[in-house]
Amino acid sequence: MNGFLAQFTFEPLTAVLIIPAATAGLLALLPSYWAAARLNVLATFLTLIAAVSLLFSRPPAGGYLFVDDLNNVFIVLTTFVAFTTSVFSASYIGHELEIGRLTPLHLRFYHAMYQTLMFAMNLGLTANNIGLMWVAIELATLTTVLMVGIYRTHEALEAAWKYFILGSVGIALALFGTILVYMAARPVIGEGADAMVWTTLIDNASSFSPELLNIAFVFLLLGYGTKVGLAPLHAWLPDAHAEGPTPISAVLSGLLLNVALYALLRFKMLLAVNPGALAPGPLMITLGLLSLIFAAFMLYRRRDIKRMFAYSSIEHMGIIVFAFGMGGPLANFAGLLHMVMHSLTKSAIFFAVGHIAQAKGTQKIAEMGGLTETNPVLGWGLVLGVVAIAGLPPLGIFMSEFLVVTSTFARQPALAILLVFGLLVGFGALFLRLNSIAFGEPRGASAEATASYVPMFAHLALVFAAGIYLPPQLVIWFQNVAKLLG
Amino acid sequence: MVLILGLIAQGVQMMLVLVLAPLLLGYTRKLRAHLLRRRGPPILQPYRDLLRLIRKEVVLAENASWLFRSGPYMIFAATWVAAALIPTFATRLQFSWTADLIAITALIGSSRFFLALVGMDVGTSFGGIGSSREMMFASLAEPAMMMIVFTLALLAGSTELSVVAEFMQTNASLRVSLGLALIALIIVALAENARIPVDNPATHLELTMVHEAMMLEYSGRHLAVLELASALKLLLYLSLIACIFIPWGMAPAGSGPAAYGTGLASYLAKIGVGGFLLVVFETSIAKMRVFRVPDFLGIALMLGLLGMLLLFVSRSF
Amino acid sequence: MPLVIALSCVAALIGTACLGVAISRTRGAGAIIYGLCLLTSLVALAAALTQLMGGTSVPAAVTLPLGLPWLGANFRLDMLAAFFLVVVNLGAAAASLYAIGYGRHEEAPERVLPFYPAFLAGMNLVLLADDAFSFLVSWEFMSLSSWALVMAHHRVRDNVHAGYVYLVMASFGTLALLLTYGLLAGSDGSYAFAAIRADHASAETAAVVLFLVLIGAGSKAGLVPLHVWLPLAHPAAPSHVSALMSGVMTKVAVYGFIRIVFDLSGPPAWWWSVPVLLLSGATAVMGMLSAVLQGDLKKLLAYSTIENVGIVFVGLGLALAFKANAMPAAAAVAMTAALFHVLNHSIFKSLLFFGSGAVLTATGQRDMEHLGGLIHRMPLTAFTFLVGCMAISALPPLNGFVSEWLTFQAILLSPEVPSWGIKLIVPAVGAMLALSAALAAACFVKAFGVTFLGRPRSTMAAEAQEVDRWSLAAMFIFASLCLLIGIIPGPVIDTLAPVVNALVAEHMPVQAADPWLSIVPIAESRSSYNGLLVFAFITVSTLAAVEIIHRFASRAVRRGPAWDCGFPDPSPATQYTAGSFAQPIRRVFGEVVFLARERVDMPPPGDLRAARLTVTLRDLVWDVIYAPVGGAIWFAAEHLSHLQFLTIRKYLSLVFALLVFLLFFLMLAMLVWS
Amino acid sequence: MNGFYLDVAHMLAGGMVLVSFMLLYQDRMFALLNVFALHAIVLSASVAWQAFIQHAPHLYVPAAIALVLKGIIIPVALHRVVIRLGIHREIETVVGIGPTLLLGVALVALSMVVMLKAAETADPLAREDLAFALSILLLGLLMMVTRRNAVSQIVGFMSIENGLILAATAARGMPLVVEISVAFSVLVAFIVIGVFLFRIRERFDSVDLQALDEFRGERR
Repeated sequence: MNGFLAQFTFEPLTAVLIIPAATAGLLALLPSYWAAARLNVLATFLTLIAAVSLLFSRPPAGGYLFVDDLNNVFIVLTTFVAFTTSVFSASYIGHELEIGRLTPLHLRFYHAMYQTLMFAMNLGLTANNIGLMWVAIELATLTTVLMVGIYRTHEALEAAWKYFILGSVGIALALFGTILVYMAARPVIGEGADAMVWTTLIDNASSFSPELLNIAFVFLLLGYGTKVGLAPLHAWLPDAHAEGPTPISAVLSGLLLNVALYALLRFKMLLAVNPGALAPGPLMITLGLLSLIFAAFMLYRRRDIKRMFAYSSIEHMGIIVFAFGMGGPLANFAGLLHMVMHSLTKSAIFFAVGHIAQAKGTQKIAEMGGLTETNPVLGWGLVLGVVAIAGLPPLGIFMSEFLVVTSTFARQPALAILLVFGLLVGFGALFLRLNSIAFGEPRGASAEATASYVPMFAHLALVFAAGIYLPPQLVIWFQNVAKLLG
Repeated sequence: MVLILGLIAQGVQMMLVLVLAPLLLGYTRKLRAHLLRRRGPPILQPYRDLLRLIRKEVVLAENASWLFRSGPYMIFAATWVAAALIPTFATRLQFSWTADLIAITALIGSSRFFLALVGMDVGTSFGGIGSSREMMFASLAEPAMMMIVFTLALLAGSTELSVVAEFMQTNASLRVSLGLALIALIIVALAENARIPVDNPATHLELTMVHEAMMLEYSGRHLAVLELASALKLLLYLSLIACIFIPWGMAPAGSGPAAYGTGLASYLAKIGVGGFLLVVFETSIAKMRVFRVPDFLGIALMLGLLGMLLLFVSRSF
Repeated sequence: MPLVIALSCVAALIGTACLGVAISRTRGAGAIIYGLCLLTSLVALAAALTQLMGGTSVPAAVTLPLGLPWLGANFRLDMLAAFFLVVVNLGAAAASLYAIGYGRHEEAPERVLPFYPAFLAGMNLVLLADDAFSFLVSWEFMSLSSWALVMAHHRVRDNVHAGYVYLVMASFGTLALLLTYGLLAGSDGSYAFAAIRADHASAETAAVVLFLVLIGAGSKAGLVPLHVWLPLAHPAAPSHVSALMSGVMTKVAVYGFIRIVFDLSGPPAWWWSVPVLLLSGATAVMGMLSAVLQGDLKKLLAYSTIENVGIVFVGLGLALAFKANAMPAAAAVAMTAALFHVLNHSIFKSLLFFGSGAVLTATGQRDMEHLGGLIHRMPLTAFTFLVGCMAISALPPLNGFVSEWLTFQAILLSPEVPSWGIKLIVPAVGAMLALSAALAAACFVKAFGVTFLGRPRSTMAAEAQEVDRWSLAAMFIFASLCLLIGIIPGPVIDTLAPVVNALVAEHMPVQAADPWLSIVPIAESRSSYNGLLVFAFITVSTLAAVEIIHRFASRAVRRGPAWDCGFPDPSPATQYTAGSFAQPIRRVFGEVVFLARERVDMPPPGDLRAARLTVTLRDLVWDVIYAPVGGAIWFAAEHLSHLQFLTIRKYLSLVFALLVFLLFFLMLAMLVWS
Repeated sequence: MNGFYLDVAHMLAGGMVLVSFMLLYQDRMFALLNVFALHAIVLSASVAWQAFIQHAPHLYVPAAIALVLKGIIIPVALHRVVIRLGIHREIETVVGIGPTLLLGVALVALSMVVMLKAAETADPLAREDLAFALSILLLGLLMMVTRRNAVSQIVGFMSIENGLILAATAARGMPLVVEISVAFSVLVAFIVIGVFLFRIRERFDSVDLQALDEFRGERR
């Protein structure tokens, strides 16, 4: 316990955790929606600053918390998207209050949960203890369950219920995996907390029992893979995205999936170090490809716009997991880049979709049409977002897909062909729907959207810039991470 | 000096084909009439017709465009140039390298292109029928012609007619490909000149017309120019067959007037025989239905392709 | 230096695109944007020409710190790129000039103005790119911006469909190219072209590369059976964009093919030319047959683009065959023919699309069945369109003939090739080429005849007005280029020499040395052609004929009703229509190729019902390839979609099954290991 | 001495597997809840025994939680819920009980082989406990998969948890066990499920998940 507290003397790292936690408490007490939304933005902004400052002053690894190149990527990304989402949320949730979908009490709950979620995710990312990581991810899951169900409609409750049950089973599996890792580590490191500290684990992983590690990885893959949304463990994901408030969809797709992925990567690194263990690559490749192709096909028959983009998240998680499964400096770099780009793009898309759904008063694709005509800014924003998510240049995702496909084709042509097949099928579906949403004769209600476009275009601008130019510092950083990942 | 002589020889050839063309027409008509046991018009009748047409006033349709009025001259010019570029009495005339066999084919194509266009200009149904069918025939006849060109070019190693003729003069031997090419060329020539069995040059029955239908709206000098162009085209094809398949007697490059004289005599003889054979063929066969023509031309295309394939393959032995 | 200028032009175009976003809704924005594009294209054209004419053999290269970080964005201007830059910027300049006038009629300028400069920039960048990443980014950027232009008139249902098919096919092609570069670059990811050039791919790799390039570049160029998007997308865009897409963008695809196959993937194997030749022959014939049967003017032009791409690829295929068999002189002829045709087609196809755009502006119609008689109302447009029709039908003395003639000459050189396969294929390809050339003439007689000649078939056509001066200027410039290049092709061939030399290590004899400006591919005894003299002869004999006949002939001209065998019908509906014009050809070819069926519904005597003739055509490529693929995807999507509706228990079962499977797998693995 | 400790631990853990089978065997709701209470009690005993032999007094906390919460409170609460909501007293199965049991035996065999083989280096007690825990986990999952009623699925899920806590306590010296067991069992199993059951009750007449599944977001 002392060690745990001792961590909090390190400044930025502490701030990243303390600010959301404290704000969560504050928000739970704050009755005014207006003030709460602004406080929310402020808190996420401060967290972002703290996260960025982690880049410059990095504390040494402690028993419970630590920061290295790998999780720093995730932390900065998380806090950034959390910040922009809170800006988006301020304008979005206000509208929900106006039309009476949510009450002020709900909103208080919502804001508090938002910060709790941020805290949980940051804790999961900075945890140096695999048990703590598990607890944090579990907490993040529970908060999102509550937020998904916040509308209390049949569909929302059903989605939350489904998410909850499947998530809990995932959590259970992950815990068993964590215990097994501890069991594997104990004979080498000795009893006690040290055997769960990741930095110690990775140093000694080469002498762990490979068989135990293998079994542990199977459980962790299934457990955290459920959170990542890998097919066939994905079932909660589309409904949770579709039925929850849109900011939560953005956070789920943009962040929570990443956090689970991060956990998976940490354990993958353990296995990679151990010579006797099963190579985790093929397993991840298989699940990645399966998710990609499955989600690509699922995109075709979607009638709900948010559910469609949720499937697109599954697709991209598939690509990312595939890339990390392939391994090697190029593929790892590509996977990391893809993850960042996907987070930015997908949350931007959800921002657009949220406003579109508010303007049209529905989430049904059939009742939208000709958006570039009726709401040009939103329409073109969506077009740009879909163009980006479909992997077209000059936006960032193209770069990562380029690297994944080319590096794979040189090594495993058959896999690359499957990958390309999945990409193409998904591409076809996305544009089929985009055509009917953004173009053609206008359909459905055409209310003016009162929206803040800044977060959406900020994300898209970043994605665009990344597609053309990556700063060398960032590249070196990512390359280090890619090396870390092996 | 050499240049001037060359230019003169070339000029003579140009004029020769122009003068000879109506004569050939008159000759074939006369022959045909004889074979049909009629007396027939005098041999020089085509010249008279042309003169008479030229003197007549032009009746233009109200909505005829500038293309309609200038078309006949372009058709005539393209045909004339093509005809003048085919060696008749001598090979390697001054400008014989201007256009090879492919270009000559394309020149004929140009005149056909314009003919089909002017057929559509006034906007009558007969004009359209003629153009449409003419282009359909051409779409088969032209590839067939190209196949023939290819066959000859592969054999002689050149698409220059003079070179081909010289090659045939010296290296003549019976070859299957050549036979196939000859038959194909005859078929193409019949189709291109709107002769029986593809078309009937003498018909004025509306629904069977192809060539005539396109010229239906023409009168006066325009018609005269078009008629002359048709006559030139007939001569062109006969000259072509003569030049390629019976090249003997043609004067070689740079030879004196005597050689040119024998060349001319042999040329006239060849055209005479060719015209005779044409008439005999025409009188012994009936005209086909329009949609039998593609099969007929298809045979030419197949023969041409076969001839070319045989050559391609035999080259390696 | 030219490279820097070209890159600055690209930057300027991108800037113009941004400007387009900003000002597109203001008045006069079109003139500003298109004017800027025109200027930029002219500068780029000049730069490319200096490189091509007087450039050094060592190409300039520049690396910018963009794109893939460890690679940078590499750009290089060699002779091949310079030639294609000329083609692109020539077309772009003319299209911009045309659009200054044409663009005024645009209903939704905000959907055109921002994307037009971006499209130009994309095409230029593809040509300059010197690494796989920059190439693909530019390539797909080009597709994307042109997609946006295709979607400009998105309220038309067909356009949305066209845009969809286009983008999916473009993406398919790009992914194929992505795989190509993946193979060429190897697992260490050496994406720079210099590195790819340096290590030659193995034979198997090269074979796959060829296959993938045929898909990647071929789908963009419109090779059958990857052409389906082209006749949908090209006509859907505004006409100046159609001109660019058909005339220029397909050429960029050709560039991609040449770059990869002739430059990057090492020495060709003997059989490489076989698939290329087969596909190109099929493309030429299929494209033209479809074009003949079209009633939509712009669709007809788009199909004819497919044919011309086929002709270009015949040249490229022959060049491959010759190159593989160490016949550089012959390869030079074939390559020159292909590149020459690239240039020619970009000119006359743009010209024709300009003309169709003029017709569209004047009448609001693309359907030829509603046009007719425009030669009276729009004489200048009609004239330039006629020149374009003649050029594309390969009639001497215009430019189209020269390149087809060269292609035929290349075909005639092929018996020297030792390989049997090629020996058998080339004659067939020659026949297909000849067939398509003949059909092209029929097609453009129809296009011109039905659109411009005859009597107007609708009031819009009857009241058409000649288009503005900018458009006319663009059309006249291209029409004169058609003639100019047609009568003096020698300098063009000489200009192409360094390009060809770089690709097949040999070039055609220097044409400037030939007397009378004639062109001689190999030797004068083999073949020669003199466009200038043909032109002179035709002109002289036309003038002579006119002069002589007018001297002797009666000058009397009387206007009267059309004769029409004595049965003139006042209704313009009795004219031959586009459909009826194509009927004989449809009956000859269509029954096989398109399974064309005619059904006549003739009422019995006494019945006053109108008789009906219905014709059904089937697009076999679509029916046999695309429809089943689409159906399969839809089927799979439909059936997988049930997975969205399972109960939680069933989802859990999936998790459970996966867990048990993996554990079982582990158990097996452990038992086997121990 | 050691042998005796081990035997008892072994017996208790094995007992849990046995009780898991009993859970699978039940076809009446109340019986199921009773057996689940037994499951929790055996877990509690097992954890307490571990606390004793590992000299780890903090492990008595999870033991107590298991006993009080899962052995008494939750079964009673569920019992009342079933009565109050008028839930069917019979358990609907997907696969018959016999085949389920057979499947369960196969799963236990699988987990034994996998675990015993894998954890050769671990001490025998932990090894066997891990194997039993895995068996319990798989059996719990099997129960969730083969039972249609929400209550039995919840019970299945809680038996998975029990297995996990068994594994966690068997892993000698594992930190955070108490926290995990507290967080997991209390928070997850009861409160949230309770909240949801309540809400579902509010909206629907049944917690039967199939009825809930009728309301699909996207069914045509």
